[in-house]
Amino acid sequence: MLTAHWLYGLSGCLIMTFGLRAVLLNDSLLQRIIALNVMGTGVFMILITIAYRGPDAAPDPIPHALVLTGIVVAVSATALALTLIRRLTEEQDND
Amino acid sequence: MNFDTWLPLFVVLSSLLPGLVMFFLDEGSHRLRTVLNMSGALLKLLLVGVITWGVFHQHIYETRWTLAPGLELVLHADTLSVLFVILSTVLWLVTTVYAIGYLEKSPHRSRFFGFFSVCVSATVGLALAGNLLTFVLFYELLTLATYPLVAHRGTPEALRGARIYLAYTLTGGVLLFTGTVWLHSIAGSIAFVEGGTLNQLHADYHPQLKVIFLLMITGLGVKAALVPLHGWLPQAMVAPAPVSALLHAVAVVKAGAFGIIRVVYDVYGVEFTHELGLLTGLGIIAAITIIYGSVKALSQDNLKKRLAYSTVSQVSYIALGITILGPIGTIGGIVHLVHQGVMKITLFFTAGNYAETLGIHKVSEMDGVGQRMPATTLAFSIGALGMIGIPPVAGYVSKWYLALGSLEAGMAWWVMPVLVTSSLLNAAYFLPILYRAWFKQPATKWPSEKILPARFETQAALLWPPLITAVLAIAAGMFAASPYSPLEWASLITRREYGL
Amino acid sequence: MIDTLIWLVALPLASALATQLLPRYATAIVISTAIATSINAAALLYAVATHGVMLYQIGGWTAGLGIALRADGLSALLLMMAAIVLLASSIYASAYFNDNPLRRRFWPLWLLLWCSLNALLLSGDLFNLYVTLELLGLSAVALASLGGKTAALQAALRYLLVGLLGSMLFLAGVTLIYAGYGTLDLATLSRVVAAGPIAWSALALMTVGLLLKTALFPLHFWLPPAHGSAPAPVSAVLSALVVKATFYLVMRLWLDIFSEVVTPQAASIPGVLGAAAVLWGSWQALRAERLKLLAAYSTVAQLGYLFLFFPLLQALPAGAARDAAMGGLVILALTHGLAKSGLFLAIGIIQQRSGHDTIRDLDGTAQRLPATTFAIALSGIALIGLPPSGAFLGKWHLLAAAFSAGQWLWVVVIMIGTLLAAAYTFRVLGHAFGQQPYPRHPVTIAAEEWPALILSAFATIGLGLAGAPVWQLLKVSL
Amino acid sequence: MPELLLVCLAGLMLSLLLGLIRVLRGPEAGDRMMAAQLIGTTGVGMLLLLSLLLGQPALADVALILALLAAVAAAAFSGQQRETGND
Amino acid sequence: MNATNMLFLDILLVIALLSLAWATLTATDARRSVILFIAFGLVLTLAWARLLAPDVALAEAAIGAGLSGALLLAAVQHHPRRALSSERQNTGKLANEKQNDSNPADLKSSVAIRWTLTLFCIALAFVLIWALLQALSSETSDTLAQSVSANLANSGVSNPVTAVLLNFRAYDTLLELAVLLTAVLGIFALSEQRTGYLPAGPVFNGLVSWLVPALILMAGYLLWVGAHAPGGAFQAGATLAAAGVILRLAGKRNIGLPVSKSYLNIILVIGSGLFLLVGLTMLALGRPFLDYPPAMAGYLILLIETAAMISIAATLILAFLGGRPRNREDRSC
Amino acid sequence: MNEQLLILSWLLPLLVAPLALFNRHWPASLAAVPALITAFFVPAGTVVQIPWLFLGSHFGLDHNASIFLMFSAVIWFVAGLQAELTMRNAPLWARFRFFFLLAMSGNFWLILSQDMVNFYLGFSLMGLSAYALVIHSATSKSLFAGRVYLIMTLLAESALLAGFLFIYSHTGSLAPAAGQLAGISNWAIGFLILGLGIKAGLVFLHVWLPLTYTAAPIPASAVLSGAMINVALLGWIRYLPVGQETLPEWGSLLVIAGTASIVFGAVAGLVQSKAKTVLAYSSISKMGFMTSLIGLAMLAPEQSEYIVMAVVFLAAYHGLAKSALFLGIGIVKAINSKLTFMLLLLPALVLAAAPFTAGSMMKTVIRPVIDNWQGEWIHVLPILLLTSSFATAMLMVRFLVIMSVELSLRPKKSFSIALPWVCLVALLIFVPFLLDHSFSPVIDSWPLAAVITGSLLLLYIRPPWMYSLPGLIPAGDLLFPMMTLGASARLYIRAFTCRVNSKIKTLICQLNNNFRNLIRFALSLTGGKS
Repeated sequence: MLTAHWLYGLSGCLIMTFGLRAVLLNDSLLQRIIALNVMGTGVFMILITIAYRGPDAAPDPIPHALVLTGIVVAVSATALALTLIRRLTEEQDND
Repeated sequence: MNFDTWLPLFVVLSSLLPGLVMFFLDEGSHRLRTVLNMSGALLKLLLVGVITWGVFHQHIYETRWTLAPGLELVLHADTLSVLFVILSTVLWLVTTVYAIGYLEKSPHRSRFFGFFSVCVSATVGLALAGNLLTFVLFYELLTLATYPLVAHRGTPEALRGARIYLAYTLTGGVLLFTGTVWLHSIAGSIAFVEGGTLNQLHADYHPQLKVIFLLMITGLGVKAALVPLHGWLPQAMVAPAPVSALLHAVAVVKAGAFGIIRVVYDVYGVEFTHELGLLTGLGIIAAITIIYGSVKALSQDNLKKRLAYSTVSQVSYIALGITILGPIGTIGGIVHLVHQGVMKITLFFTAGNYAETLGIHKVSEMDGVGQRMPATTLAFSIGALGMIGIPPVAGYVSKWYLALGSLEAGMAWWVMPVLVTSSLLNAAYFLPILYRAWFKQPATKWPSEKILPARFETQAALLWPPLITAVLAIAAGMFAASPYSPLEWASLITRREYGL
Repeated sequence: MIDTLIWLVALPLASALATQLLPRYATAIVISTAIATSINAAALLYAVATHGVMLYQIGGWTAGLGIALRADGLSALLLMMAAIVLLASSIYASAYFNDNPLRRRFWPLWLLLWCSLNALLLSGDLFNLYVTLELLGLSAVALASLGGKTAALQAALRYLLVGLLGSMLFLAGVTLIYAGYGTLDLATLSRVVAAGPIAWSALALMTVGLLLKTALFPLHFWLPPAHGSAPAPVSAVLSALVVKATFYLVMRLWLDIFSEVVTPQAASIPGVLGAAAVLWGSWQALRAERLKLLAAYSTVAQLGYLFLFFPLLQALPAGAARDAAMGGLVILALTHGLAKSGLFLAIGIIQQRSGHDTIRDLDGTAQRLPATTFAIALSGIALIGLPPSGAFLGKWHLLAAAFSAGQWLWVVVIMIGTLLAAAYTFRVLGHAFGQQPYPRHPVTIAAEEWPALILSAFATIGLGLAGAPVWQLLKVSL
Repeated sequence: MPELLLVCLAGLMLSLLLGLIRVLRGPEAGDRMMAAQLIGTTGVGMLLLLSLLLGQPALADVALILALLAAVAAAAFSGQQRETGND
Repeated sequence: MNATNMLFLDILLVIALLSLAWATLTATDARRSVILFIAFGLVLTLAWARLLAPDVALAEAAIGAGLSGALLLAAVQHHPRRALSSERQNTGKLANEKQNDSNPADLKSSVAIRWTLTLFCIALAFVLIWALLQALSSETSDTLAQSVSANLANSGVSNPVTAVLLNFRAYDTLLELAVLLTAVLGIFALSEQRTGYLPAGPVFNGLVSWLVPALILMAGYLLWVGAHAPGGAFQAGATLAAAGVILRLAGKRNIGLPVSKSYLNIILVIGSGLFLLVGLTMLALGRPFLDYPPAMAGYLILLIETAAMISIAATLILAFLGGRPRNREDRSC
Repeated sequence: MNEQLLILSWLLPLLVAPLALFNRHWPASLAAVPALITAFFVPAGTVVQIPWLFLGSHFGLDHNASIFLMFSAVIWFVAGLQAELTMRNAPLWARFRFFFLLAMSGNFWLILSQDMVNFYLGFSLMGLSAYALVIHSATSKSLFAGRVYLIMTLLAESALLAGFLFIYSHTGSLAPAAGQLAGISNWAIGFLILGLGIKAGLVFLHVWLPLTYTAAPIPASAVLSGAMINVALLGWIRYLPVGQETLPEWGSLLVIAGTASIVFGAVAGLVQSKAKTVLAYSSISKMGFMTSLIGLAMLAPEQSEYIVMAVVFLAAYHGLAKSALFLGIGIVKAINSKLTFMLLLLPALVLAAAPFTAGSMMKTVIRPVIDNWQGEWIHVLPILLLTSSFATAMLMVRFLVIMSVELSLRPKKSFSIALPWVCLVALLIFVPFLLDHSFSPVIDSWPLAAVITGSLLLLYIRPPWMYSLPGLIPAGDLLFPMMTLGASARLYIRAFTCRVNSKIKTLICQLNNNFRNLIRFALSLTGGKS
């Protein structure tokens, strides 16, 4: 087990829980979306950490592929969420 | 796979299918609906005739259908089920005629007759049920199909009545269901077997069996209107008269009573029930119900409510008969299933006639109605006298056997007073009606009299059914000892139950 | 034959693209796709019944490296249910959105939802499941937001956030699994998984994520507004299928893949939550003022029943009793799916005709819309669990399992829940039967009324009387 | 050679740290954005260094993209005035 | 490069990441949050690079740091107040909608619940770390990575990540494209394009004039290079989308996207459509779905990637637009 | 033929009853003709079994039944004819006829039935139909009388049924032979005594009787007092184990109760102001005597044969005489001639067992009993006899006194309506002579003769004190204190239940509130809005 595993794995977990806490507790919709993204990042970090095999070994490509997919999915969701928020505020302005 | 295998199913379907078709009929297609109704009823009668003959000659009619592993839908014709099936089939035929007359020109007839047929199918289904699961299934179906009929008029009272009806019956249904599942998990699949099978279970299960019995009887007691579970019955009287007549006087309450018979005789076995010490409790409740219902009926001015409380009281005779250990009491209970049905349906028909023709809903409005509607009132009188237990109307036979059974079983010290008190109370709430109807001078104007073109006192379709059922009631009493009477059939059932 | 699996995913996807490209022919495309997919699902069901588990390795790569599609009895049944519900809802929607400009937006999303559902039910790969979950979530949110009103948007947004959070937690669990076992393939995983912190925490993460999406009490808060404000066909599918899909995953994980890992204590957690859901959901449904909210809360309650099975299935030893209970669980889920979709479709009709769905003001509905009221009644029967509905059999087995496992508490919960369900169902019907002047010849659109009726009837009569094959099919498992 | 690179890396790390502090402390949004840009620029440098150090030429591409996209973010931040249209 | 030096870098990056994440999530102002998030994304790119995940780093740089940032910034700027307003206020507006359920906003206001959730998160973190460390320290089989490299030759590409994405796990990617499509359809369903920007000033125009071509060029490069080196459709698409964003900011109304609905639809659909078509063609050829013939694999992947890039780019731009582009006639009325 | 006649006897009245509703002209009492024929021409011992009817029916004519049928048929026939003649134009005549025929049918039915179900059936048919006869005039008095009658009749029926059930469960036969009755339970005996005791107007159970007889139209009173009341005796004879075993407790109970009835009937009857009421009390008194005789038969089984014979005879002559008296009231009231009054005197004398009348045959009948008596109760019988005769004589005097008042009041009507009655009186006087050739009127009871003579004197003088007595005891006597008692008890019970009710209601209300608060509290915890 590598130091990098320790460091990044740990921070991945922490970032994820930070994100989770913020998703649960934050009032602002936008910030919750950001928090979700942060949380996702934490998960991705864990994945990338798993893939890491040391400075000289080729990393496992599968988690990388997974993370790539994950990023795209996350950005899609974020885009939809942001549009929803916008539409909602418009509706409320109209009311 | 032959005709015998499917016959019980056909009996159920013969009313179910016309019912389902009727839902989709246009309100105006009166004739087609009538044709469907009548042909269904007659076909059913025919099929039931075949079954009756066969069961008498020890043929086996059984439809099986697997619902899930270990859960089978079984329709099985035995003597007991045939008794109930005949009752509901014959009365359905009569009631259909009555209902056609009663609901003439009223809205939503397609819906009404649709549900009506479904109700009858459910009743027949639970009569033919060959195991507890099937029974529960049709039992609940009956609840459901009755609800729209009670709520039919859509007035706030009707809705309220329907709500109360449901609250009671569904609660009962849930209890019954729970008990059934519990029993199933202990004893496996529970077919109705004459004499019951549970006595073979290990004694460790006996406490559980007691609780299950309690659950099931409570569940069935709701429909059988055992006090204190009877509250729905008077409320459900807001339904149109044919509904009160067939369903509340016969199908629904009988379903409960029939269920109690099944549970006691064919699931637990009456001796085993007695061993568990459960019969006495049931008997006491039945006795309380008999008295309570009669006392309540005394103070009802609303005719249908009075009849409803009378039903509460009368149906418990069946339960009482069950609790009387020994074949004679059993005969009394079982035969009362039929007798009470025929008599009470007569009463409800006539009550409906009064309401429909003259707008009479209250006992206090009935002064002299015998002069205006003699035939109807005659039928009413016959029903009422039968309820009191005066021969030759059928009621006396039941009472006779109940009392006799209690003597045999050594229970006379409390059963007889109950019977006597109840008979007197019956007289006390029926005879004043007869007095009013026959001997008092009519009021100058009826509450809301319909101008009828008919030759008779009311429409023929309303008049004949009660007369027919009244004749049936008398016949059942007069020819009680003849080979095809309900009494003889009840004796046959009892002989088979007790293995005599 | 085996291509059925991929076609179940590919066809809706292809049609989604086609409807986007050719909006003019959208309805025809959707209906034909719906029919074809239903036939597909039926074919799969038949194939599973006759040939056992179906496996399809996409790209020809062995499972693990590639992604495999798998169908066993459970997934085939759920696929079939999805097909039925979606077929009916599609027909319904074609009338519902008759002239509405929204239909152009609706159809592609609708088909994408279908595609994602099928993909999810067939997927044999954990990460692929994550992707399908997201696809499902996003398409569901997009559909739910079509309601357009502030409430719908609000609900959709909440739904989206919850969905995202749920899938993220699921992904975290998947990550742990990959870290611990180096595989994403479900079949491989079920072989190698062992009790320990990795399995526990991965299962916990995935479960919490899925439960969020499944709306198990107390994570149900998002469901009533989302299901209550979406357009009717969408609500139908959301309540009937979308939550079911995630529930299917929970089931897969707990009862199948991680069954060795789960302890009785752990299994009692979903049980307790399920019990709470039953009581709370039913109670809220009883107090709801709008039909749709009622239906939505009823979903919360009904999902609770499904979770009641978990402690029981855990407690029962493998054998006939457990198989029976398992069948009960599935048939309960299937019945609820069909019934609830029927209910929502029916509510949609009422809403369209009368312009509202306030329960208090439903008087005369039975007169005006008899078939619709009948559909509501039928689905109500299934929701209560009265015979002859499939839910009756489900509850039977639930109770039976509770009795055999000696876990009496659930019995009480089930009884109370049933009564509450009856209360809320008949509260609606009571109002519907109320008196009101009514037109003699009510306006009926067959395409709208029939799907609701058929779905409810299927749930109430079809599954109840012809539900035995479910148990047969469930014997075919991974 | 690696030593030189390492020294550079250290410098960039320092820069990153400073940027980090500024980003975290603000006070104005503009300050933060500027600091973020600093991080971005530093990142470009670091990526290039890492590309050499780790023997990963692809990281140069990353650096390029980072540079370009950071500009996009900055552009987005700078906030083009919106049309006052039918909003 | 020795471990100690790396350790310094690692520690710095981890500290930076953690503090940025924390700051992002606890910022009182959404705008600040967004900026911090962008910074977070930038640092994250470094971390990915450090962990030898250049593909991810590319994607992060393009999407995480760039496009997400732009999207969020646009959101903040468009709705400076509302976007920040709490959900509680929003629900408060729904006077006619009686909420039977307990409102989560109410829940959150309770200090006790705040703490409970926080404690829960802390516990979760510990559990996660515990489990993760267990997982990392145990000798897990590396069979999957090995089989990737073993089958790489047959995949048609030499970059293992691309191989995984577009061959071994192509199905995932297909669905992922469907997710993108869903998102953009959802966006369409929600609204038309939002108000545009005023035409840019000369400085900005200058930026546009070199940045856009560079981005387009870069996109093409990434697409091409993806086959054997880090890069690929997503990164390329995102880069292309960035160009669109820039154009958009410069007041270009349609960013070169077709106004015609059907053309736009084709662009949106082409990624997943072509992908699906290729997959189904294999089916028609008697092969399993998406089972490319090894000889053709490279070309097919390139084809798919190209189409995917177009769709991805269009999708991302439309996401930024927040709706379907409107033509001028629309605006005039 | 005999069998058919047997069935027709009770079936014909039943069948023609509905017709009577529609045709008011032909004489309905002709329906009694088959019964008459049966009684006189069908030999005793004829049996008809109808197994399918009811629980298995068994009809037959034994010796006792034959006599009962004989006099009952005559009474019904005559009363019916008189009703036709006097009431034809009265309101509700059709209804009266209808129920008259039903009651007639019931009476014949029960006489002819040999099984308990049919007996019970006839009993209730008769009893319930008679209700309609009682309330015929629809005055408040008759309605009240009707109500009391109905309640008591129903009680009687219930008790009878219960008794029958016990018998059936003991013997296992619906038509038990006399021998089978030995050893039946005390319950059976008790219920039979209770049920039929009501019918027989045994003291304490008699309250309905004076009211009813007073209220009913005259032909109805005639059949009530002449035919219906006697069925009690028939029932006892048939179903009590008379002659099968010694039942000292029950026997003495009946003797005591009978004696009490004799005395009470006399005392209460003497102070009545209405002729019908006096006759009613006379019936009580007379039935008391017969009841005592049955009691004696239970005390001394070996004597039972004679006693039963005596009872049957007494029943017959009492029935005929009493109905003649009742019918006479109507005749006298309608035709106030000396002749009719004199004719009325005849049945009165017969009833009082005056010498030279059929009544004095009683002695002949009782004599063998006294002669053969072995037991300790030997002294009772003559005393009873004397008391009864004395009481009857007094009552007859009282009756005639009241009737004599009527003489001066009424307008004259055609004598033709009196024809059936005259025939009846004639029958009463002469038939015994025809039947029994050995009959010789004896004058061996000088006290009785003295009483009768004195009474006739009294009748002639009419002292004023005789007019101050009436009103001391109202008709229905014991009923009124009992009713007062019952009413106050009901009031008390109602008050009590009201209190309990309101308490329970308050409690439920409280519980309800508590529950509602609990729910509210729970909701506030969960953040929902109530």
